[in-house]
Amino acid sequence: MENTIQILLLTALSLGAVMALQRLGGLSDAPGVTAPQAAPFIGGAAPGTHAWQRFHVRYYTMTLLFVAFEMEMMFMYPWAVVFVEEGIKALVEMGMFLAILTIGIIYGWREGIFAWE
Amino acid sequence: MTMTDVAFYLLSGFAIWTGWRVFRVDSMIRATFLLLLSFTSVGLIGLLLSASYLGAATIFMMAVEMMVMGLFMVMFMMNPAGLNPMMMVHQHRLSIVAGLLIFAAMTGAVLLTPLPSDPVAADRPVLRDLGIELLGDSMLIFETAGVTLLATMLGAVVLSSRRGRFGPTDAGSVPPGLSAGGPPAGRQPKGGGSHGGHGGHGGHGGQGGKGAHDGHGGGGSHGGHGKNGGDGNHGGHGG
Amino acid sequence: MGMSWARAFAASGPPPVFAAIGAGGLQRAEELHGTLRLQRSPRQAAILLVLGEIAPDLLPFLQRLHDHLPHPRATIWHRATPPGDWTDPVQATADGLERTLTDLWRSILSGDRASEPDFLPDKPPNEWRGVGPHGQGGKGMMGGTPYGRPMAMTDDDLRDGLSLDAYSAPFGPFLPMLPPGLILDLTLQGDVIQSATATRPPCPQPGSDDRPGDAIARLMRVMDMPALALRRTRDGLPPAMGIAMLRRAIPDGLGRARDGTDVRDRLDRWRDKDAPQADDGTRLSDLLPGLEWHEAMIVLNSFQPDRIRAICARSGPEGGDEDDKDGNRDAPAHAPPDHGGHQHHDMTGPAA
Amino acid sequence: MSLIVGLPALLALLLIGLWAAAALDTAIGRLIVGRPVGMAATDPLRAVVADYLRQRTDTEAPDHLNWLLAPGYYFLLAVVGLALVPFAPDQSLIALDTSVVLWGAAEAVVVVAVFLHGWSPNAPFPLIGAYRYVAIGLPVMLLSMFVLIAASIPAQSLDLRAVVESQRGLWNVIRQPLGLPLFLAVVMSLTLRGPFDYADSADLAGGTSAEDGGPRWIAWQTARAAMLVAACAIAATAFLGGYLGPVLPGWLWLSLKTLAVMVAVVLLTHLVPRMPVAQMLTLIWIVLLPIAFLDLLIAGLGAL
Repeated sequence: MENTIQILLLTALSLGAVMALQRLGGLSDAPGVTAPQAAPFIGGAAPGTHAWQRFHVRYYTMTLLFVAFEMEMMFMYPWAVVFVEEGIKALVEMGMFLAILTIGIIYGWREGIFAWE
Repeated sequence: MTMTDVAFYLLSGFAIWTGWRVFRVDSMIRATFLLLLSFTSVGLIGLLLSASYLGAATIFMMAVEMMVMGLFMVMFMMNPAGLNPMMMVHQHRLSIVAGLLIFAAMTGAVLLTPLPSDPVAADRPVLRDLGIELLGDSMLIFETAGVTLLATMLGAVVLSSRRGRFGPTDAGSVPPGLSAGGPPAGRQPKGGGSHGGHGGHGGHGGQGGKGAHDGHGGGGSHGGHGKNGGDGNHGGHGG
Repeated sequence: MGMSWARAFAASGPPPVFAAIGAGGLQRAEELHGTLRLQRSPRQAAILLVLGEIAPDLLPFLQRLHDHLPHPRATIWHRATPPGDWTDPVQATADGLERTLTDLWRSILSGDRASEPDFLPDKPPNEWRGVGPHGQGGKGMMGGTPYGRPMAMTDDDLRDGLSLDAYSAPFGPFLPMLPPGLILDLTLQGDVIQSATATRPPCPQPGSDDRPGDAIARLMRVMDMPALALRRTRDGLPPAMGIAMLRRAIPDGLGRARDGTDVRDRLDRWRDKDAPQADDGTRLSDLLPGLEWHEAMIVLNSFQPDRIRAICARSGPEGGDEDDKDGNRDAPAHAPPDHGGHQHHDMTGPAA
Repeated sequence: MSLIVGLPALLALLLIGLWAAAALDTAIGRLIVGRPVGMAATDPLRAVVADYLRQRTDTEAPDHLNWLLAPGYYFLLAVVGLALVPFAPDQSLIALDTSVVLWGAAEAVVVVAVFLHGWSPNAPFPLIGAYRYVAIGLPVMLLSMFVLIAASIPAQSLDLRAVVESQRGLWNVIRQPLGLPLFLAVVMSLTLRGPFDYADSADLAGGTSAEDGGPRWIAWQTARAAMLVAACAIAATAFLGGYLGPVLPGWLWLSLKTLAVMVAVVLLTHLVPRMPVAQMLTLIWIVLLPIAFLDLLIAGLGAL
């Protein structure tokens, strides 16, 4: 309700301010950006191709493990709220849950997924 | 109209507009993060309607998942940045009909179902209720979810990691033939067949030096691209 | 013409400088890190500081670098001779550098001195406007030269076998994290180096070899400890605690040269002020392929200027083929990038 | 808290925080070098004005819109984070009962904003920086989730206001000693600093901001400093008792604690080197994540 409207307002203000900072700044009398100015900086040499490419991500297996793990973390938020009420039962249950998932991490580690493929 | 109504319609409109833009832009990254904007609007609607955990969690999860999806989209799509304009949709007539039908069915279901009216008190601790449920009746479901996620992790590692304790996982593997019993498809492995298991690449043929980048996938089909079967409905239609 | 208060306020601060280092300028650059505001990229600099003699073959690169700077901009030559055709060059003497810099900064901000125009013609690398069905110079999905450049194309990979795009480009000669003057032809897949050749070795830096403190400082700067890199204890080295932290962050066995030393060993020699090591015939192809970018930069900064110069001199495009006889099977037998990569086999390729 | 009072207060706090962040960075850097601190308080301002007066540059065929928006997103996330921080009992600009989760969401979107900032210029160094950052930014988020969930356990709530109130007896930094150190790593990752700066690092000539000049550069650096302020304020709230403290007014306590965390982060930035990314990835999953488990266990046992 009210908090969402506040978030929307903050969004408009922040985005507006930062975009204005970038658009209004700069020399008013500067010449436009020329082709040699726009070439990407790689130390003075000129690249042959565009930098955008089918970028070879070296950690993709890790991201899959991460997504699964993160999904699980979402259960922990409501768990934290009732922890004090439920006491030892909550501790044991979450311990089991984390133990199961730790197996996944250890397995991934043994398979070398945290190294750069 | 109250402020809440205004915010609701604004966010809904934005969610629909960004969702539509996903299919109109050329860049995979733009498409990915437009989808994230759409989900974020939905998450904010959740916050607006007092589903504060669900709303925040939606934004949280979707940001992470769209990020990961973007990595894979760029990895496996031709022309990932959309430097050359392209159509992101295929089979227009079929998809228009299918889309309209699904829209009608879902709208009908929403409008015609007698939805229960069971308002929850504003100060009801829903998050606590959820926690009690997870530790009570649904405990088995919760732990099963843990095992399922473990299976997901193991499956993801097995399927995508090349390096393993026992050497490269694709050692000696041969891609299947294009016809039954035919020769293996795709690029031939060089140097002892240590990497063979990536198929297709049919859509863009040879790469003959820097000047000769023409003739790649000009037509509608880029059937190959064996690594990303699931994404096959994007791309194509260059000219 | 007076300046507006904003310009005057800006001019009272230190000018943002990008240093293009030539022959014999490295040691001076190390001193200047403490006093000037040296930027990492020319996009954030207003003044291009040419430090050391620029060989004629590097001049086109210097001009391209110069054109990257946003306006208003200016160039200062320090311990360097500007070429004859450079219009109105500003030269700074050994002890007058800071003074010249502040004066120049003030005058380009106030407009008393006009911003330097581009050297290179305002022409895209390939003509693209109005070319092709969409007018952006491209053809089909991947073809043509959209917005002036072709797209990168797929190639085999030496780590996980996914044949994604290979990005080939010459890096250098004025990159702050590379030895000055080195032009490194790299083929990257993602951030992993597939092949490396030095099309031009680094500039000679006489007198830099017996300064282990500077060498450690350069390594620290690459690993983002710029403040500690500037601090020197009485023995002329950065603080021992900082060196110990640095050593711990470097993986064991990284960048093993042919004489068996890795980056840590070389760091230890600097710390203990041992004599510089003799050259052992190492090539870039022994060191770089298979490394991720950050590791590669650590390795390149773990050699003394003379030694990395020797390594690069024998890693040129011609002499790169003979490593295979050393049983170095992991080194890729990649063609250099100018050959356009290897030949793809498409679906009609040979069956066996 | 109503927006009319809260927004100017937030803005004032943010501006002072931005200035403090820039001055601290300069001053601590100079102290470590062993030079006089000099005009550390105004030098960053001079640099900002100078950059503001310079030409806006572009690259060939960049993603203009996303390049313009990325610093905006980053700044917005910092502002939202700061708006979730309670200034006084029950007083935060955004009153939300799941503010811990929303902050987590903001952390997730930071990865997106940094990635977009590196992707958009269509240049090699920003691109490599962007991809490398995602590798570290994602798993670091798990650490943040664990330590913040641990901090929520004694509060029995995901509301930062309740988290502060639960520390009336004892601050979380003592009750859960592993939380704050781990969160400092998160702060450094969120603000692209020192050992966790895989996006804007020196080995990539500035990484995602290598192509930023003039106003773009200021926008990105401002957003980065704002994120430092916000993340440190969250750290002060979750682990150092936020506004709690004797004699002085609550908002002053909060500011002082935020400043203390900022000093710690800036010191770490300057003193700790950055290890290669694969080593860091292993370190996070194999060493830091189990420590986060342990933190949760300590928090749980303490709350029983």
